[in-house]
Amino acid sequence: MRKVTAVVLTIAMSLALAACGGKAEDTVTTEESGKTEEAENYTIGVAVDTLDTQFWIANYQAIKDRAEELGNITLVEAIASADANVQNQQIEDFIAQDVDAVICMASDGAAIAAAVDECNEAGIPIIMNNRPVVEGTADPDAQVLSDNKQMAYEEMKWFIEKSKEEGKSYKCLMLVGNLGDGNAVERRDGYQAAVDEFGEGVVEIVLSVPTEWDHEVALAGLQSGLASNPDIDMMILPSDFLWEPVQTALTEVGKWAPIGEENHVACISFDGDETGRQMMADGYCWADAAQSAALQGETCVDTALSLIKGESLPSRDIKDSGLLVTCDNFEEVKDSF
Amino acid sequence: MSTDILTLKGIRKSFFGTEVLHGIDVSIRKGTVHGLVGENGAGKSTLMNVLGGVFRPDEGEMLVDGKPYAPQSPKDAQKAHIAFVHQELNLFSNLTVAENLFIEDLPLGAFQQVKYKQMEQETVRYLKDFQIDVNPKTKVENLSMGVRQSIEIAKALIINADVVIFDEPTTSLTKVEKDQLFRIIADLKARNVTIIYISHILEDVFELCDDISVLRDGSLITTMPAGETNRDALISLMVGRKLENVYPTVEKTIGEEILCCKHIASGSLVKDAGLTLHRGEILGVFGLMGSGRTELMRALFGLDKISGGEIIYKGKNFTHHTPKQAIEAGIAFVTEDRRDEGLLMPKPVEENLLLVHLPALAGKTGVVDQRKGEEMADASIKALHTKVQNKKTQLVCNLSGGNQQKVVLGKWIMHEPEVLILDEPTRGVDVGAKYEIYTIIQERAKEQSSVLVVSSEMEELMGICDRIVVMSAGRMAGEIECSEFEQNSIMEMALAGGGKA
Amino acid sequence: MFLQDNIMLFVFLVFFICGMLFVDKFASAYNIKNYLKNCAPLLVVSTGLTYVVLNGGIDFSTTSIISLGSVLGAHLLVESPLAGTPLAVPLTILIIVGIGLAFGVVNGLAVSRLKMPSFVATLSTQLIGAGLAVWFGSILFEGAVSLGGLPEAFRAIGGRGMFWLPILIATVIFVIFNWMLCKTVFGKQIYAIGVNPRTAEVSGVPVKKNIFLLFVISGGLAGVASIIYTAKNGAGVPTMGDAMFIDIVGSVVIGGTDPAGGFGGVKNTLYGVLFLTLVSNILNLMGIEWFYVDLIKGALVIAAAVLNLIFKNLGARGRA
Amino acid sequence: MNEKAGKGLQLSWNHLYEYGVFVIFLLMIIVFAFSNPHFFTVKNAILIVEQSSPLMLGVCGMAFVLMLGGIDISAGANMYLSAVTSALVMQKFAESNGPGGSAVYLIGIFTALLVGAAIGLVNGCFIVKFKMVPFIMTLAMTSVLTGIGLILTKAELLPVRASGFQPSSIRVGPVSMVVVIVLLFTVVFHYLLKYTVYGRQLMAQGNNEEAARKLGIRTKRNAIIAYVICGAMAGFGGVLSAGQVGALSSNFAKGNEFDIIPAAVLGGISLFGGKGSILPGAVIGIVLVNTITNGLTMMAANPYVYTIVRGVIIFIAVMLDSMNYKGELR
Repeated sequence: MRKVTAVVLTIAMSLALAACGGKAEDTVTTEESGKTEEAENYTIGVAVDTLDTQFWIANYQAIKDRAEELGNITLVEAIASADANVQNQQIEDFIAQDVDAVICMASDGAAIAAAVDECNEAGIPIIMNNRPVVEGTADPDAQVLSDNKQMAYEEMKWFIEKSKEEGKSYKCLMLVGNLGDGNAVERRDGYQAAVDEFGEGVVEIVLSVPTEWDHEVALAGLQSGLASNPDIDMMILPSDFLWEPVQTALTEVGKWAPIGEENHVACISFDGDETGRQMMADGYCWADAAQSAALQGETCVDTALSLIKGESLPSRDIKDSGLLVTCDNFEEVKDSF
Repeated sequence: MSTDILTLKGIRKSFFGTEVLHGIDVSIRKGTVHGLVGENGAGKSTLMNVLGGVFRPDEGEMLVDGKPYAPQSPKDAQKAHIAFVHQELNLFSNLTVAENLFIEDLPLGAFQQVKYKQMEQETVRYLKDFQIDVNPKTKVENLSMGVRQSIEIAKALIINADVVIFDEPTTSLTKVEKDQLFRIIADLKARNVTIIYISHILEDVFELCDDISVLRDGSLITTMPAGETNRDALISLMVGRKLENVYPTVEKTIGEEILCCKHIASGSLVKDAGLTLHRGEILGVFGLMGSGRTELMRALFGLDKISGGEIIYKGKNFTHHTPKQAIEAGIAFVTEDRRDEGLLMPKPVEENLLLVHLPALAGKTGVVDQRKGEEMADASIKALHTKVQNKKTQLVCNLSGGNQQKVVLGKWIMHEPEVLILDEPTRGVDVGAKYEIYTIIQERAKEQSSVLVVSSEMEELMGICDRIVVMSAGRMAGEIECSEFEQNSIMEMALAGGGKA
Repeated sequence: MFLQDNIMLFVFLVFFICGMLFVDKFASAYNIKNYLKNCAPLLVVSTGLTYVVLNGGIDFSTTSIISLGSVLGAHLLVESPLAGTPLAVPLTILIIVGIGLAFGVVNGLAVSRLKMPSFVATLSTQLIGAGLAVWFGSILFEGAVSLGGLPEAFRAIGGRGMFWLPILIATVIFVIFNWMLCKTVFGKQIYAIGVNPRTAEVSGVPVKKNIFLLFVISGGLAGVASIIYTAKNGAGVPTMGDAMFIDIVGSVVIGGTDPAGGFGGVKNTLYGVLFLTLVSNILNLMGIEWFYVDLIKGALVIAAAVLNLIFKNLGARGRA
Repeated sequence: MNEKAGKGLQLSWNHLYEYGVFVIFLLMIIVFAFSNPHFFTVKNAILIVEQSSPLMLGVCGMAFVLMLGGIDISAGANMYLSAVTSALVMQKFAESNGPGGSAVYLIGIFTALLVGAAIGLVNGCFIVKFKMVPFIMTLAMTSVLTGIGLILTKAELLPVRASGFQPSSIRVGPVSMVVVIVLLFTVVFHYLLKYTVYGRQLMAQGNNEEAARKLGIRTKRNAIIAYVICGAMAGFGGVLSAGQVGALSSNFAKGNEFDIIPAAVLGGISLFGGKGSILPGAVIGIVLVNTITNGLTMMAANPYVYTIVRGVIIFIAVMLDSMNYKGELR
């Protein structure tokens, strides 16, 4: 019989706690409103997906530096290692800790909607950092985004005009990021739109290889793709994160050579992080749509502050138009990104 | 020339409190074939396991060539050049013949690598001694029993054994393989190797052995040269015990026939068996190792498939059924191996007792009536005088042999079976508990349920059964009514089948 | 005996009280509600796994049942012709549980009839399920990997608005399957099979049939858990279940069920779920990175398994 | 002697099993060859061997554990942690005296072997000394090892090529150094398993542990050594694979154990112990697993189809392996 009592005890206890929890509800809200007047200090929860790319490392560092600079912000961090379910739990725990705002790099554009709803209910502003929520599934308080589609479109358009001047035509292999990430989908659509519009007879996308933002999947796809279409002489990288597998795959087939050399494969990339800058400097990369990680990081913190203070924003989405770095203008702009 | 290579003095050994060997003294002359005979459970295998280092004797000492010999493990026995060819051979079926022969100390080259060529040549040489030309590279799993046994014997030679012990070697051999085994033994004897030959087939013993020792109920009766005795004298020595312990008897009437099975064939051991069983009757089934008694019981209960013959149970054809159907029809089966097939060792007594009766306790709803279950468990413990402090917490593995057997019996009797099959019900049980088990059996018979008792202890069968059927080599070798019970004739029937292969 | 059976309950209570006292913000109503909401689906799937582990087996495919269920569920609720109709939510629930049961049937047949070891049989069905989940995702969701915008009625199951609903579902399932294990013939026979299947067979227990049913239960409950997880996250995510296996198997083993089979039960798994989710919650609140939590869970599973072995040997000290 | 008689029926099952896998393999190749002309070329064959060589080491190690009837699910996490540790060590070494040079290779490989072996030792001790169920222990170790790896790298990208560790860039004829090293080790381990005392005793122990112990074979010691070898090989494979990929992200080598174990089973190594060999079986197994990936990518099929196909093949291979298993259903 004693075992049965143990079971009943646990269930009764947890339900009782939930009930008494209900009463505690109202005390929490009153205590919170008192807080904003006397202490200026705010806590902001930062939900990170992964730190696998230089872009995210730079962006995350910028957030920390900005918070230190302002002085009155303490950060609470959580890394979700690309698991949407874990990220939602982490954001719920942020809310439990009464953070004043949440900056979130979404692991999955659709699943993050649940966390955004929780924040809305709790009255805590949530700012999407670089990765937007899937349209119509939820409405975050603000989104600091790169204008991926436009930047990819401009970059491809520049490359096609350049090729027309030099009278060259390319067979192109397009790498695609994780389709769950809105940015990857927008960049793919941007490049595709530019090729459809201007690329007639100049650039033909022969094969698109999914990478899942995973080096091993990218490398395997590249190796098999190059083996099945040996005549590929151009590549589109949706992020500088993919330079590692591209370099490995091209070296293996002996096509890793800077611009101008005979077996050079023309590459255009995105992000403009350290690796991208290095590739531009060494002459392997024609163009790189640079999104400034640091600028976006800082904008997130500033937007969060203004939302906490209740100021209204000009528009929900703050677009970072980024900077189109090409092999022509590299010398002039190379310090400004 | 033939001094004593091996002398055993006052060897005693007991398991879970019941003494199995009561002070054995025997000496075995060098270069001879020494037969060792006795009924099942007389202690033959236990004695040889003591000699082979598998068990350590509680008391007594052993001498090899006059030097004291106390093996702690089979390895020590091998160091003393004593080899043991077990009944169930422990060879590795996934390895080749050569590898099995040399597994203990493989011939090694410089980098610990196995010198295969040398090993295979030696294998061929050893096997050639026995006129066996099997390719040393073939895997043991593809070889017949006869060939495997010759490999086990060859292993004995590799450690150039002075003494080779054979434990019931011919049970699963064909005629051809048996003759070949005798040639090997004669050859070994020619090389002055001493052989200890355990078998219940007396013809083989007389054909091979120079001296014969008789074991009965754990003590050595006599040792004598083969020439000075004959088959009948040996049988009476083997079984010639005074029927001194008393068996409970009870007033009961034998009812009509409840179970009849004819020409049953199942697996490799049951060839053409049949028996009839009446209500309230206790039918004994006697037979020696390999006669197929246990296999027949497993076939009746539905554990093994029946390939021939039919079973009529309560008038209906009941040939093919599952254990579940047998239980629902009122048949119970107390298996020979208590630990692996009779009990849930790490579980408490009550859970074991209720295991069979669970479906009946639950009825249609599937919910087990806990209180009724506890009452029946208490009733069973009281009825069978099982010594248990707390049936809910005491684990079955902490009980004595006798009490464990009572739990198994209680488990089945709780289900009120009409036919109770018992396979070696009193093995490993102390004398006091044995008597209580016999009383339980008699009471069951009194309530008109019939009992089928399989046992190697002839005295036990003669004490409690109304009728005994004898099996030999998978066939029925005879039937004896209670009035004409006589030890020698029963053993005669049991041995009858032994001769023909 | 009471102590040995419920050791994990006491460990949980001690941790819970420490949490209340020392970890700030732990005691807030929001956090406790969240904590219980997170326990609910884990308890459902771990209860199913307990049945399989009691036979000394394992069921890897629970994670891919959760993923596949969430993908097809989201598709049915949002994109299929069925979407929007009042029939949508109940039918989707039936289909997701149906998927789980189907996996359970395949696993059950593989282990009981084809005699395959359960960890490889369920490993291959897990791979097939995971592959199907991501493949259907890429076909059905037109390019996007996951699909959000599930109807409110469905998301309520995940605790949106009615936080107690998933807890109620989990408690009902716990009570039913705990009762089934402790009180019914089938339940008691499971313990017998787990300890010694040959004795069970001789005693008339239908061993093959029961082992088959264990996997069907595990699959079905994984389906139910998929519904709660999908509703809680408000989206069909093809990789939903991937990182969950350490929590599922951890709750069963830490709770006190012996991975070699025959000992433990659904009650132990309740304690395991409560304790493991508590550890994650407290560590999150203390701001400890997620990968520390993973590490601690792995270590807890090993510690619990070793402790369990020591207890078992103590119990059977007199083993003959 | 009539030992041929009893083998009739049993012959067909074993042969069906041993050759069944190769038949599937040939069918696969034919289908892929038709779908894409570039598949059936020498260059592509070398690519497949190149891609499968790091995992081939893992399969060699796993063969020892499977021989005992055990299992090691922590192989993938072992590859990750060993690669991370050796990458960090190489990074430190490269900072102090410049990237490149053979010293980096020695240090990298040595560290990975050491870490891998240590993990194997922990697995072995808990499984053998504490009699823990192998797959529960190694499953829990997966979380522990991944956790440690993520703590060391703070979940950030860890460069490997930067510190000069590029084994695949050193060419030996048409093939990279990695393939040569791996084939060398595969032959050594095949030899260890088939021709040395340790290997034979392991096979005997896998077939019948009770009889082996009775014959005085040190079953506990052999079992622990098997887990150490499996760990060391997984570690070694991990660092070589890291060298190929160039950088370590947080999900490097995640799930590789579910490539290694099926490859061993497809190669004819039985899960019940005591059966199978490294050459040709396990090697064919891992090459088959990679051919499927390569072929499907060539057909531009959705890469997720690959996990389904692999799941189906494992199911069939293990079903055939369990055909004549008479023990308990677990």
